Amino acid sequence: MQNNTQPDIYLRNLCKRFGDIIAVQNLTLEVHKGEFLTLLGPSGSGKTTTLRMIGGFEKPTEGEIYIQGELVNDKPPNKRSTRTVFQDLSLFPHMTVGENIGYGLLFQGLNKNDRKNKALKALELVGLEGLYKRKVTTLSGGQKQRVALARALVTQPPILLLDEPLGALDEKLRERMQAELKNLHQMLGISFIAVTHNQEEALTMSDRIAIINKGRLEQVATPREIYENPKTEFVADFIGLANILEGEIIEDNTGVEKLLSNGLEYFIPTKDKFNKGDNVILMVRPERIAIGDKVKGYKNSFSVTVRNILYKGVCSEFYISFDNDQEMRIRVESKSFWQDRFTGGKITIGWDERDTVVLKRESK
Amino acid sequence: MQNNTQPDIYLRNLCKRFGDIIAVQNLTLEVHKGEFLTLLGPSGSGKTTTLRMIGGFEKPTEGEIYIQGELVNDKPPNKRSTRTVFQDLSLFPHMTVGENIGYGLLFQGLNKNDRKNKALKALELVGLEGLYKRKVTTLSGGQKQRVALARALVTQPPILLLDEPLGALDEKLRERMQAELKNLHQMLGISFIAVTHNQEEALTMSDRIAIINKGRLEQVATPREIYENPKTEFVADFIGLANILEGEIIEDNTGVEKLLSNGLEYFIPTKDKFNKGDNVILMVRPERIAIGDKVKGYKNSFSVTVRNILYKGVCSEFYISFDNDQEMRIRVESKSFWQDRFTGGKITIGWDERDTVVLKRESK
Amino acid sequence: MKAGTALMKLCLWTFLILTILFIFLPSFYLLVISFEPSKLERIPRNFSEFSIKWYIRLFQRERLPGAIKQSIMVGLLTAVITSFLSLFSGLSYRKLRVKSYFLGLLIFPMFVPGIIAALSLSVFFKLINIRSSIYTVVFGHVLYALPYATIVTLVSFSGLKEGVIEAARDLGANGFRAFKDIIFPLTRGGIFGGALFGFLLSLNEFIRAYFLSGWQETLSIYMFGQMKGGADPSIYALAGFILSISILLVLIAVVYFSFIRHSSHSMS
Amino acid sequence: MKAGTALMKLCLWTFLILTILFIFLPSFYLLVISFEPSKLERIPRNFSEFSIKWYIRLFQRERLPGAIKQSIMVGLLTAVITSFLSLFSGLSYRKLRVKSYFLGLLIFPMFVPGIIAALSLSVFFKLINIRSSIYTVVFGHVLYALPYATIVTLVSFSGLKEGVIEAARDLGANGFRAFKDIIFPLTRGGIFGGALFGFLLSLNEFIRAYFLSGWQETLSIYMFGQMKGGADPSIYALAGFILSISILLVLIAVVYFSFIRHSSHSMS
Repeated sequence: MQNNTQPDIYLRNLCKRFGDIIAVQNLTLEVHKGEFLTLLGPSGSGKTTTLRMIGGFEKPTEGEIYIQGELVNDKPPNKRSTRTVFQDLSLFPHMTVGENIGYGLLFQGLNKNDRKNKALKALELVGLEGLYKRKVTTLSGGQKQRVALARALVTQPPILLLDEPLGALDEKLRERMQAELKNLHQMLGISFIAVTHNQEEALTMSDRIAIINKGRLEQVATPREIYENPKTEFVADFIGLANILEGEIIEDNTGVEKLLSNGLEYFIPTKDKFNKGDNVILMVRPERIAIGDKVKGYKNSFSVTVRNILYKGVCSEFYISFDNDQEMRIRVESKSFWQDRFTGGKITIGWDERDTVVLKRESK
Repeated sequence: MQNNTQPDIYLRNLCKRFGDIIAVQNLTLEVHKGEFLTLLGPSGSGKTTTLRMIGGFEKPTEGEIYIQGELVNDKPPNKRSTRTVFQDLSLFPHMTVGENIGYGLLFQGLNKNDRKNKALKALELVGLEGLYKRKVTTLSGGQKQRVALARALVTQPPILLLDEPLGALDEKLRERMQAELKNLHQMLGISFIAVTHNQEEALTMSDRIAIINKGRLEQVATPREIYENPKTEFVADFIGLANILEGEIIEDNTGVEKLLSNGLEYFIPTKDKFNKGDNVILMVRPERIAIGDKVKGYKNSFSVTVRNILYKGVCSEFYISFDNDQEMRIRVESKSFWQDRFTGGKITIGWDERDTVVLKRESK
Repeated sequence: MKAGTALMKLCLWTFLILTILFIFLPSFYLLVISFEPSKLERIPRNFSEFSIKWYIRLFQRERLPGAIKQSIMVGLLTAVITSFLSLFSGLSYRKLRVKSYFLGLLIFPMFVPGIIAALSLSVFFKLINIRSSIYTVVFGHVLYALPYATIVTLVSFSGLKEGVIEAARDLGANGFRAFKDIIFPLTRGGIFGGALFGFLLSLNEFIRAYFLSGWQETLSIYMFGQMKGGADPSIYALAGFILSISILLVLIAVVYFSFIRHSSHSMS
Repeated sequence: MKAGTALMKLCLWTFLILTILFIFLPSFYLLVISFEPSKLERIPRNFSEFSIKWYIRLFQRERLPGAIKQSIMVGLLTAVITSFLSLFSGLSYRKLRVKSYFLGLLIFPMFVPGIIAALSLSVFFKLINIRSSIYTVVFGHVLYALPYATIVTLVSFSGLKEGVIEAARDLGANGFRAFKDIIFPLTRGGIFGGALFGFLLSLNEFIRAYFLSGWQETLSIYMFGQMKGGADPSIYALAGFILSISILLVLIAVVYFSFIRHSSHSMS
């Protein structure tokens, strides 16, 4: 059965219920060999439960889990070829750094010397040379993070599971660790499956992202695809900032396509096949909306009122309203605009209709 | 003594030591009437200790705290005209929403009816109509947050202290609450002093930001000033992403100014007065660096190698290296560039010398 | 491996059930026997052999009601004093830096044998010229129950977050109001739990009561006297009676604490 | 307002100091008196009146060494059995859903008066034809100490995070190895604490030993006999001796637990 196209992990119709609560619902997902896949969703969406089922810490209520082609539903964690980096790290507080890292090697039939050498190499890998004999309780947050990584990686697992691996770190450190994790993944060539609620982390690190909402898989795709072509309203709204309009298709796909929302007409990309009268939503990202002179040439062009401007450093955020009181947010370079010059005034905004996503309205 | 220019809060040479640990060092700061001032710093920088001293929960070791002109060093919290929204909210778990909000009114000599009416109005203010009789323990995170706000605001304090007010909320909710807090502040016209470790939050909400590092005040200024004209190396590096080069001034301020760093020459703005031979750092923001055709006309223009490109949705981040191995990060619109087209190749980058900040090197 | 885990589970559960049997079997046997002590040598075969005559005889005794009254008096006084003292200990503990030494001082009486405690108190009372009475017994019992009550109280105080007290102060409450409105309502469970411990420990205590009570007889002393004499089988009825009350109290306590636990759970 | 807070602080400290005096004064007076019991009626005035003759006489007694040996035997057996049982209770408790009911079952013996427990056990032993011996005393003492030891053990288990056990399993440890390498080292303090409780409670217990020991005399029974007789003042010396040991043990326990607390603090 071993062949190159076989996925490292294959979840089939996975369900998990805790009493009355449905945590995971009918989830089917493949993780390719060597891939960095992130499970992303709001808190309580079932992403951690899914990871814990893969690791062997929860038993699926229904469905199957295959790891490298083998059904593992009934196997305990110590019989699975996955290793986990836990959200709270779960380092052994009564052991030194070296003992923590060497613990998993105890079960691989290595002698003491080999264990120590491997542990030292793993320490080097995560950039903690010289801390072998330190108590783990004396380490900083970032160092603990690295020890947890080394402890999981030293046993050379084919699959690494990461549960909110950077959740406990502060902004600056988290960003550095994101880059390090990604490098480590490329270097080792093994599968990483991470859980996070932080979209930026998911976009930055992953080869593919699986968006989970209320225990269901909404979309699984590359970060670019997820961000630029969300397939459901939830994904569009959850990832990044999104301006969402609800409306109705008023020209069918024979000619130019248009959408009518609350009295205003918007052009939409013709690649989307909708019929006249369809109820749809239109999504456009704040950073894809141009203002002032740059609007020239865009079919979608409107005169709007600036309600408020927030300075965000990297950019400024304009809160604007259309003549029909529809509100939108726009991100522009903060360099060229000034709060006092615009607030309360009229400006022209516009966007390329190819920068919009149109989705069928979900019945609620 | 009561006059319009008197600051709401005046901290003079404030120090706080816990045993051997110096939490706050010689901090002098004014908070103007009606201002939204944020104390921003890494964890352990002493920002929360400062806020707690203003609220009356810690006693300063040295220095004075004036609230509306009055020295309050020895006053307990219940004798100060500040109200606090605590980091963990600290709602009273054995009381209803109404009882929580009404608690502070018990000490203002109001009768039961007035108390109830005021509490109901405060609930309306934070958008929680109809929850008066609910147990606080049954509320969601965002609702609890709003109750804590209402409980502090109902007593109409002239100064509101907020300790990481949005720390417990998830991304989407936090962003919404940021806007709400800012609106509330504009509506009420009272002073808000917030503590946060989240820069984006600070940039978005504040009138002024006080950057604190290791118990010392590094800079206090508007968000734009902090972001665009950091006064110290710490501020430059802590706020936003920063590319920092170390170098030496090679032409003095008689003509054009230049900086030599590791073999490469960079133009710097002539407004900065340095002398030949000064050791300085140069800071340029990743989003102020242009690539390709847009570089035309910039004095600073270099051919560099692209090491890596990270897709971040809103933008893409290029990790590039100069011929002298100096590394930089650049942020560009993700729309127009593709990972596979550039990685490993050469591109031209450049920036306007007026978009850089040059600071004297701090002796370490 | 799976077999190993299953075996371990089996072991755990066997131990658990044996432990619980070990705890309850003697008590329940006594309860059964109390209806027909003459059949002491074997297990009663059917209900017709049961009898409640010993229970009826029990309450016709002369000294028993007095002893019960004394015991309840002593128990209530002990409960009240103990819970007050442990409340103050709890309040002080919050402010203290040398917590473990303070705790060591407070729980010291747990490590003093009952007989020694009784002896030292009776000698001490002689020194300051106080005659034996139920009040000296109460003194002895408070000393005995305080560590237990304090531990229960401290546990409930450990769930009290400093933040809510600060919030109350911030909103204008002075120290007393913060105590009345916030601290007390949130630690009530532990304070009442401490009182319950005080009452029960006092009720069940023999040796201190024996040496400190003078001529006042408590229930324990009465029973000790009865059992030493070995005379009347209605002692089994008395034991069965007290056992039933104990079981009832434990049930109440369990339900009460599971309620507290539940409501404090929904807090976090 | 400031005066109010200061007053409250004063109140708290006064209560605290009074409470601690109340706990220690009688014991220390006994310790003093043990050197010269003939001066019972008043406080010894100077050291010349002190005497250690009663201490010397104490160890010339015939029955005392035997009683001490019995007590220590019973205490050690009780400690070992109790800590094993409470360890298993702790392990089961982790897995259980109905935690508060389980706890209720386990702490039930705390609510059964010593006399009733002694009576029910002696009746029960008669039923299954077991003769009184130090082993029946151990049985009674395990039943008595188990709730206390279990609580101490559960407290230490409550500091054990499920995550570290999962991490060990994840890294390849089976259930037994996870126990040996992770659970035991991290809960050792509580398990040994439980054993210490078992030993001390057994050493200090009188009423169960009295009814369950048959002809074997423990220290408590010996002392009870001596005190009832009221004969020899060397009983004060014995009390002083035991009290000194108790104080020493408390000191050790405090230092030990403050060490545990400290090391578990630096963990988090």
